[in-house]
Amino acid sequence: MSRRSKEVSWKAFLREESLPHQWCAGCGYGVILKSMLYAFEKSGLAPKDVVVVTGIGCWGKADDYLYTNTVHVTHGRALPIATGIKVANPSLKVLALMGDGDSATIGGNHLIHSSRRNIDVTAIIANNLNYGMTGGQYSCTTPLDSRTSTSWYGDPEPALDICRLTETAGASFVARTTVYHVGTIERYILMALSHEGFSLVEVISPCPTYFGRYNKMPKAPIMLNWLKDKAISIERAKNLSEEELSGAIVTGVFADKKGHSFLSRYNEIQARAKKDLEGE
Amino acid sequence: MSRRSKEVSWKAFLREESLPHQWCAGCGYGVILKSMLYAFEKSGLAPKDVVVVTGIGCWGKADDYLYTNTVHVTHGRALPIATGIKVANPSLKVLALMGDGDSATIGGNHLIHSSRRNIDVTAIIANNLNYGMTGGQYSCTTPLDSRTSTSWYGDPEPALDICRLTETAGASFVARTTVYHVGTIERYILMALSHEGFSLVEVISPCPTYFGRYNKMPKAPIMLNWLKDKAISIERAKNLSEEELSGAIVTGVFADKKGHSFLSRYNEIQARAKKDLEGE
Amino acid sequence: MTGKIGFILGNEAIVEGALVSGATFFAGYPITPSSEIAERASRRLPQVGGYYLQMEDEIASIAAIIGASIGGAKAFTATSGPGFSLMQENIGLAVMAEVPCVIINVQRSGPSTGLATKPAQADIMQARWGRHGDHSIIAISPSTVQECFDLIIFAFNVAETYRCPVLFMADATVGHLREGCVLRSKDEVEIINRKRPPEGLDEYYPYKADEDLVPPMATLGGHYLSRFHSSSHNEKGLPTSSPEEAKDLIKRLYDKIEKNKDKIVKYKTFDVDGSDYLLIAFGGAVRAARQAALDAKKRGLKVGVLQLQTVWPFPAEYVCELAKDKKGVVVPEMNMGQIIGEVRKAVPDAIPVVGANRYDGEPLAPYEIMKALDEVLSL
Amino acid sequence: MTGKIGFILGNEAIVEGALVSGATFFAGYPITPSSEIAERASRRLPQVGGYYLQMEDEIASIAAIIGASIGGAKAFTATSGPGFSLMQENIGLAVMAEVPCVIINVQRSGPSTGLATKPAQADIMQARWGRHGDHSIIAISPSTVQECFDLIIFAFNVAETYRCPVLFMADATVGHLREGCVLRSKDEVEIINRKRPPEGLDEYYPYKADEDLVPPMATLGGHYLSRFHSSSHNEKGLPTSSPEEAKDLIKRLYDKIEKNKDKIVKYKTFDVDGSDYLLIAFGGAVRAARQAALDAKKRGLKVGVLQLQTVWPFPAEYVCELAKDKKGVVVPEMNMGQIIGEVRKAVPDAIPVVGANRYDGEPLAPYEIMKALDEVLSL
Amino acid sequence: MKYEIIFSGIGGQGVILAGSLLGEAAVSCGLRAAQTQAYGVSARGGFTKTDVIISDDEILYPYALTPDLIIVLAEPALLHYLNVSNDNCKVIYDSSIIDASKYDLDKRYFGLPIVEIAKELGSARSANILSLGIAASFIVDISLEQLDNVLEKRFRGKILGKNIEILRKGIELGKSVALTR
Amino acid sequence: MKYEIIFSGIGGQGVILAGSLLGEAAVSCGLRAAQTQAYGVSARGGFTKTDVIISDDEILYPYALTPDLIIVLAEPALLHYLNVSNDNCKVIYDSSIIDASKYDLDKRYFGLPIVEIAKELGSARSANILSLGIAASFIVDISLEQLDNVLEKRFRGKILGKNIEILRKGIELGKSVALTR
Amino acid sequence: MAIPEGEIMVVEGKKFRIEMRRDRCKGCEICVEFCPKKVFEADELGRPVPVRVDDCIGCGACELRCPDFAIEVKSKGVS
Amino acid sequence: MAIPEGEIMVVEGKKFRIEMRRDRCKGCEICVEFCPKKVFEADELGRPVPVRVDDCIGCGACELRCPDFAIEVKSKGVS
Ligand SMILES: Cc1ncc(C[n+]2csc(CCOP(=O)(O)OP(=O)(O)O)c2C)c(N)n1
Ligand SMILES: Cc1ncc(C[n+]2csc(CCOP(=O)(O)OP(=O)(O)O)c2C)c(N)n1
Ligand code: SF4
Ligand code: SF4
Ligand code: SF4
Ligand code: SF4
Repeated sequence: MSRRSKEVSWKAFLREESLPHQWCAGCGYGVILKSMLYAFEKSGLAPKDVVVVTGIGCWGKADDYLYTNTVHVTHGRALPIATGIKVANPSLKVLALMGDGDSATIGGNHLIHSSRRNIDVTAIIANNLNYGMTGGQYSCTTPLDSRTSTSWYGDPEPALDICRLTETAGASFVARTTVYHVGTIERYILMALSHEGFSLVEVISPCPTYFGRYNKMPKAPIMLNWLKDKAISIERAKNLSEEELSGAIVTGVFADKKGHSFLSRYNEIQARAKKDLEGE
Repeated sequence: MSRRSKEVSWKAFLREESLPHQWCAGCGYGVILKSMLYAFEKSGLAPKDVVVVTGIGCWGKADDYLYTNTVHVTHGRALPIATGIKVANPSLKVLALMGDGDSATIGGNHLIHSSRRNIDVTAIIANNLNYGMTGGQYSCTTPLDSRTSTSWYGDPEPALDICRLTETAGASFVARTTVYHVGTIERYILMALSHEGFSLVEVISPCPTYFGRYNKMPKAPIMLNWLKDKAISIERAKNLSEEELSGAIVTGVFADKKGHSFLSRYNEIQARAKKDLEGE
Repeated sequence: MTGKIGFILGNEAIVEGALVSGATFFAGYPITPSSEIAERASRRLPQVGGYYLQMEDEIASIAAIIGASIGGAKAFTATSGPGFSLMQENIGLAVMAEVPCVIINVQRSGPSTGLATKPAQADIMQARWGRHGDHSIIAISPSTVQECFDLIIFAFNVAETYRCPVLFMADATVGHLREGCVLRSKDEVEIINRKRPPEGLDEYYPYKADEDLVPPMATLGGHYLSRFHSSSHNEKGLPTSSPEEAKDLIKRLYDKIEKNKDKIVKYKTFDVDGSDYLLIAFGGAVRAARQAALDAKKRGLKVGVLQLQTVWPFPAEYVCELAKDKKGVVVPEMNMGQIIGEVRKAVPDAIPVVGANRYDGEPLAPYEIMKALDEVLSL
Repeated sequence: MTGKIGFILGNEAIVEGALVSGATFFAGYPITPSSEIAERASRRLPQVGGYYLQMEDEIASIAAIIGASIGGAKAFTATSGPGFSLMQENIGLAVMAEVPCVIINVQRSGPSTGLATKPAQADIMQARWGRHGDHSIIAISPSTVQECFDLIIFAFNVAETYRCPVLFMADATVGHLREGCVLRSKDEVEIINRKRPPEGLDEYYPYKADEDLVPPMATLGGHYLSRFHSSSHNEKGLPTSSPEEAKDLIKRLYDKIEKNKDKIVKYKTFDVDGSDYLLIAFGGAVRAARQAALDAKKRGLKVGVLQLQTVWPFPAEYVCELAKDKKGVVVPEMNMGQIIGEVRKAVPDAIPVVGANRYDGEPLAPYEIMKALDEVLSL
Repeated sequence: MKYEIIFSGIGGQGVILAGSLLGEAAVSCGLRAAQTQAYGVSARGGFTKTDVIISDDEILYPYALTPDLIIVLAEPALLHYLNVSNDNCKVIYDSSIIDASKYDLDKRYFGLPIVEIAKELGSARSANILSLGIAASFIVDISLEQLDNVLEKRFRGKILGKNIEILRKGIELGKSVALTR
Repeated sequence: MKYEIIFSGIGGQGVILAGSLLGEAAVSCGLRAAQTQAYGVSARGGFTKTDVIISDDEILYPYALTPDLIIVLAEPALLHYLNVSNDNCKVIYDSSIIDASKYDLDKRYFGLPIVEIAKELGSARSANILSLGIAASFIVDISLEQLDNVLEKRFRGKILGKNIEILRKGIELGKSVALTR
Repeated sequence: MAIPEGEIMVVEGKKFRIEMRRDRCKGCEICVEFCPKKVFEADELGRPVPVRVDDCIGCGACELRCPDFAIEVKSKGVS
Repeated sequence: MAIPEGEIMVVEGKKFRIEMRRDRCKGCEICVEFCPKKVFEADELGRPVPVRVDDCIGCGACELRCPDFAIEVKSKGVS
């Protein structure tokens, strides 16, 4: 269905001339990208109001396909760079697009401290359960015992739950869904975009080329069905034991708290400082 | 009371010739150090079995006062270094001594991933709520709105709860106490030392020189009484609302899970790998 | 604060100078001996509507100032050796993405944790070569509290002019020195702001350079869409793997510094005309050098001093010009001999070049330079 | 795997060589073009009872190998430019605390993210100067797959001998090259293990050096207590702020490399005797250089090649010796000209030194070296 | 004796594997071999190529400067090799997926329906093994036995059998082209 | 005119503050001043010192090479200054907390019960301000007015009043020592 | 055969029109799998063809799920 | 007055002996504050003196809480 365009059409945010994109056949990133564009359309934002900061990774290539302001940075550092942009220019809508490796493995420290600071930035984490860009090595989100190009005998490290971690660290909007549950991606991103404070949407995405191939799911449809099977809504999850939840992908909104973003707090600091200066 | 010495006396772990130590009058670190020595004594460990890795910070100077193997490293990196030591030499008891800045601000990424990995290392975090070594700047654990040498108008960033965060990230033993509750320090450290997997003891400690002075508690006794007043046991905390808990220091054992340490998991990997080699 | 004289620390003068430059954003992580910069910035910036961010580490700090600069602010950070080492990767990002910003390193004694409270000048080669990949870089070094103030303004100006990171290589002898300092006001100094693209372009190419090799930088959120990129990219800011485009980019980034050297290199000379010997120094060592030159004068020697306020790009041609008729050159440094390598490359083989070095955490003393001068005399 | 010939990637040969060296611990974070090292290490190490740790980033990776080495293992990591930049601080720690380990940098085109899949040699000056504080460093560079295997063993040997980090500066042309490689067995190569203190000492001083300037390293958990320290420390491994002790330490750390240069510097020469011209190259560029020398021979020119297998410490004296009677020197590098600076310092002013440089992500070709040679001929 | 051979195509076609198998077989036959590869966004369908140099002497420069044979399995690859300088170079392209009529190709260029033949023999994905056979046929010093050996190391069961068959077909094809040399 | 003055003691005694106040007053009087400080584990009771150079000309080297006056407020500091080379240097130590009898001090060394006097005047913690007064008395070009000014900038209320009084006492004491010059 | 860039394959059904940018399609077969009416079938190269376009109910699942911006489903009422 | 290194001040009470390493004591007054029997009093320089040592019940709080390894409380039965 072509989209109802009340505001700027989603196509205005898309660099169509850069298509076909460089993601593999069946990669979920195209779906996340499109959902984000839909959310942009609905948000009422114009391309010039939007700054997309991307890290390094397959998902980090998303900026190639965008007509917004784009900032393609170093691996793991999208969040502190987005922080600087937002603080210097609070009128902009600043997003940080990161893979799971980018955001939570190498970038884990920025993730927790951005959450704690409750900085007014939206993080969109595409979690393909491994490092796509560098050839399918395991990541901090790779399920325990999975096979990857660096865990031939199974990954000995348990996976990190990005949503629970960032919620604990203080992020005020946190939601997770999967590429299978395509409609919710747009919905959560839209909620994140209108949120004040740190907002994070994690989307579990199929990487048939690596994670899928190494784990007997070489084709995208198989992976999507796997995501469907693994997903449990957060409401349902509440009544399940840790054991029943093991290996599950819990989806839904983990946190949605209002007020006290970093910028609102810093406004107070500036007010106090100005008083201090006058009192000097 | 002089200590009952069944095993190696705690004094055998202490470099008495380095006393008086360099910590300020009333600094809680001497108490934590002594409690750790008591725990060593009770643990039945000998100095040569113990490796203490220290980061940079006031607490990071603890190795100066120890007769164990000591490794004084760079700021924030005690945990991955301890990880390397332990994996290379699993028969050693490896501790990482870190301040709050060292462990959770600059070292936050290693903290969550060490937790997740459940690496067989004991972290002893002395949390003085600010950076002592560099002159009392705020840290990620500084309570919101506190005054420090870099937050003249109040710290605009909420504090991180190290115990909740590491528990969420997967640490299998997590406990918190304060220097006021001196007896529990030894007890928790002893529990941590006998734990398999990643164990962490956080001790909130008075820094009268900086945090205290900037926040109207210039003397150690005042700070200790403040710690006493702020502390709420985890059992009691369960029945309190978030609001009632705001500003409180929740103490007690947050996690104590058995099994599946990194090393035990890696043993399985090696077994599979050897089979693979034979099958080659 | 107009033109008033303060008796302040070099580190404090740096902050005051930055404020006069128009800096409104500082992000940092405390470290001795730079922490007074953070401390003063934390107090002063919110007073003027600016922002002090204390980040989780130095990587986040440099990242945040890069972001803030992209966002439109003049931004700076301050650190010392260990933090400077951690910042290297993202200094490279600022080079590649062409983001103006100022990174202050108040040097202390290394390697590693070293003597954390003691001065050194041993990160000056790191300033040039600390990050991967080919590029040139600008590094400026103050020797007085007044220069902390004046040269940080210059640092912001060149960063803005050339759309690049500028390294401000102070050291603990200057950062922790209190001196009288004229705190000039905005009207008393030249302030340069980044070049903006003209209005009304059909399409703005974020990496299309003008003749000065510097591309105008659009206002984020303004009329044009901006693109910033850490990979090899074309003029549009889109990634490219074309060898030609990659080469053109690297070459331009290099040339925009090297070919504008004239305007970037700032130095001072003292009694060089007609002198027989030359002392070449930068930063804190200049103080000892000038004292030594004075002491030498008392001994009847004619000794000039060249102070490199800009250390990188290194003014090799000028050094050669100045040195070529001298009987000898001494290079005093608070390190094992770093810039002396550049001096050796610049100066004809025939002229003896001797170092006066100290690397035990204590400030270099005039008598040590005198000793080196005696060595040259004996050659 | 005794002496069998494999047709393998340079990156794979590095792992096989490391295993033969006795390495049992790898910690890393994947990055192109080094990832095959991690991948093979992850498969091979647990087969032999060793450990592959994939850390959260490169900082943790270098930290973990430092820890593992302290714990008693031979340990290594592999990365490329961005990761190498992140490792700098803790390479300094390994220098200061004297922890043997091997850091592999499979160089790719920079700066910053650059051309992530394409080769370069532009981190070689960074290898020397990438971290803060005075120190010397060892860097070794392979030009064939066989050298990946042989020289990584040499790298482990010198790391163990001198209790220091060794940088193994490969590049994507070699790391991603497949060639026949003799996979020598342990018995066929010399393997050096770290020096241990004698038994029965009253007290073991962890930083008290022998005459070779290297302190014996006790087995952790063995008879003696060990201390490792990142700050300036005395022989006992206790921190000191005494200028004398600080100076002695820095000087010893420097000298243990520089004064043992003879044993650390490894090079190869091809047709240098009686040649008129000299090509000086390291790593991947050697292949083009040797081809160019051969092509030049066909043109009747006498061109020798010096391959620096050890790049740091730089064998300035030897280069000078070899070059001083030549008519000209060409330095082919896959960068804008880095090692050429050292060559220029080493070679008398009178002898022309010209670079043959490529920095567009493509491998340097013999004809480009020939062009540089022609330039020298025309001088 | 020295051969410079290039296998080219797009990511996923296995051209690099073909190159490495050829090199490995050469080394097994006591020759020297070097194989380089251009990485790009190869896993994602971009242009890929591998240079294989085979010689009985030390191989200095490991990239093909004057290729003797170029095998082209996709159109984007052909674009790279429209202007080969070496007069004696043969360029064999897959005529079943490349419409070469729009290019002005001289007699060094040969079309062979590589994918089609591979498909007929049971596996379109083995076009790279067919190419390996074609290339191997040009190098007299590489024995069929060693080629079989490297295939045996890489593949098992049914696929191995197929590939051994396809390899032979490739050699046959190659010889037919070589005749025109 | 050039003076090199050193204030020394242990962390927490405020010697650095004394130095910076002196420098500031000098600058306010139109002189040049430079003040350096040795950082150590100063906040934790270690040796601290500050060099103050005051001159009517440009100050090149900012460290005291031939000090004119050294004020010593703690024994660890005295140990640093037992062998001062400058013949004209005065070393004034706090005799109320340093037992100097064990050292063989020449006539350049003077004991003054600094802490005791400060205590008598109401604040042992103001020993540094007393020292400031002593030092200031040696430099004719620094006016009392500017010294008061810098104190007023730093302190408020009762403490300010006390310090102004203590400062004067210091100057007085200093003059009495200067007489022996 | 290579598919010319920008060429759009339009397949008209009774109620809906499916427009396919085959130059963008990579043959992941997601549309084949997830179309509730099984409108698509993969051709020999794995590329989907809307063979049962008349069955299309215009749910838009294929458009939404296609990662490659290759499908648009248009109601025949609208242009 | 500087306190000579290593000198131990021993104060004998009825049941307990308090040994103080005054060269280590920094005068934080923790022992003064937290002794349940208020055995200690700070001298003019803020350094604690066990003035009411006879009241000592041997609870060890001061020893445990002293951050500076400066106090040991010994039962007089034991040596
Ligand atoms: C400092 C640094 N380390 C490593 C790399 C190599 N690298 C590039 S992307 C990547 C991980 C990609 O994984 P993820 O972030 O999950 O993104 P994906 O590619 O899976 O979308 C790595 C390790 C790098 N570019 N920089
Ligand atoms: C990379 C790096 N950054 C900064 C510093 C400076 N530094 C030393 S200790 C410290 C923080 C100390 O705080 P914490 O870890 O909480 O320990 P504390 O001193 O409070 O015990 C800092 C920022 C450093 N040494 N290295
Ligand atoms: S490698 Fe995986 S994540 Fe990357 S583009 Fe391919 S399918 Fe997507
Ligand atoms: S500064 Fe604070 S943490 Fe550091 S020693 Fe002093 S009281 Fe303790
Ligand atoms: S979902 Fe899209 S890309 Fe995938 S097969 Fe269908 S039309 Fe092609
Ligand atoms: S607790 Fe210890 S350091 Fe503190 S006053 Fe008592 S004896 Fe002294």
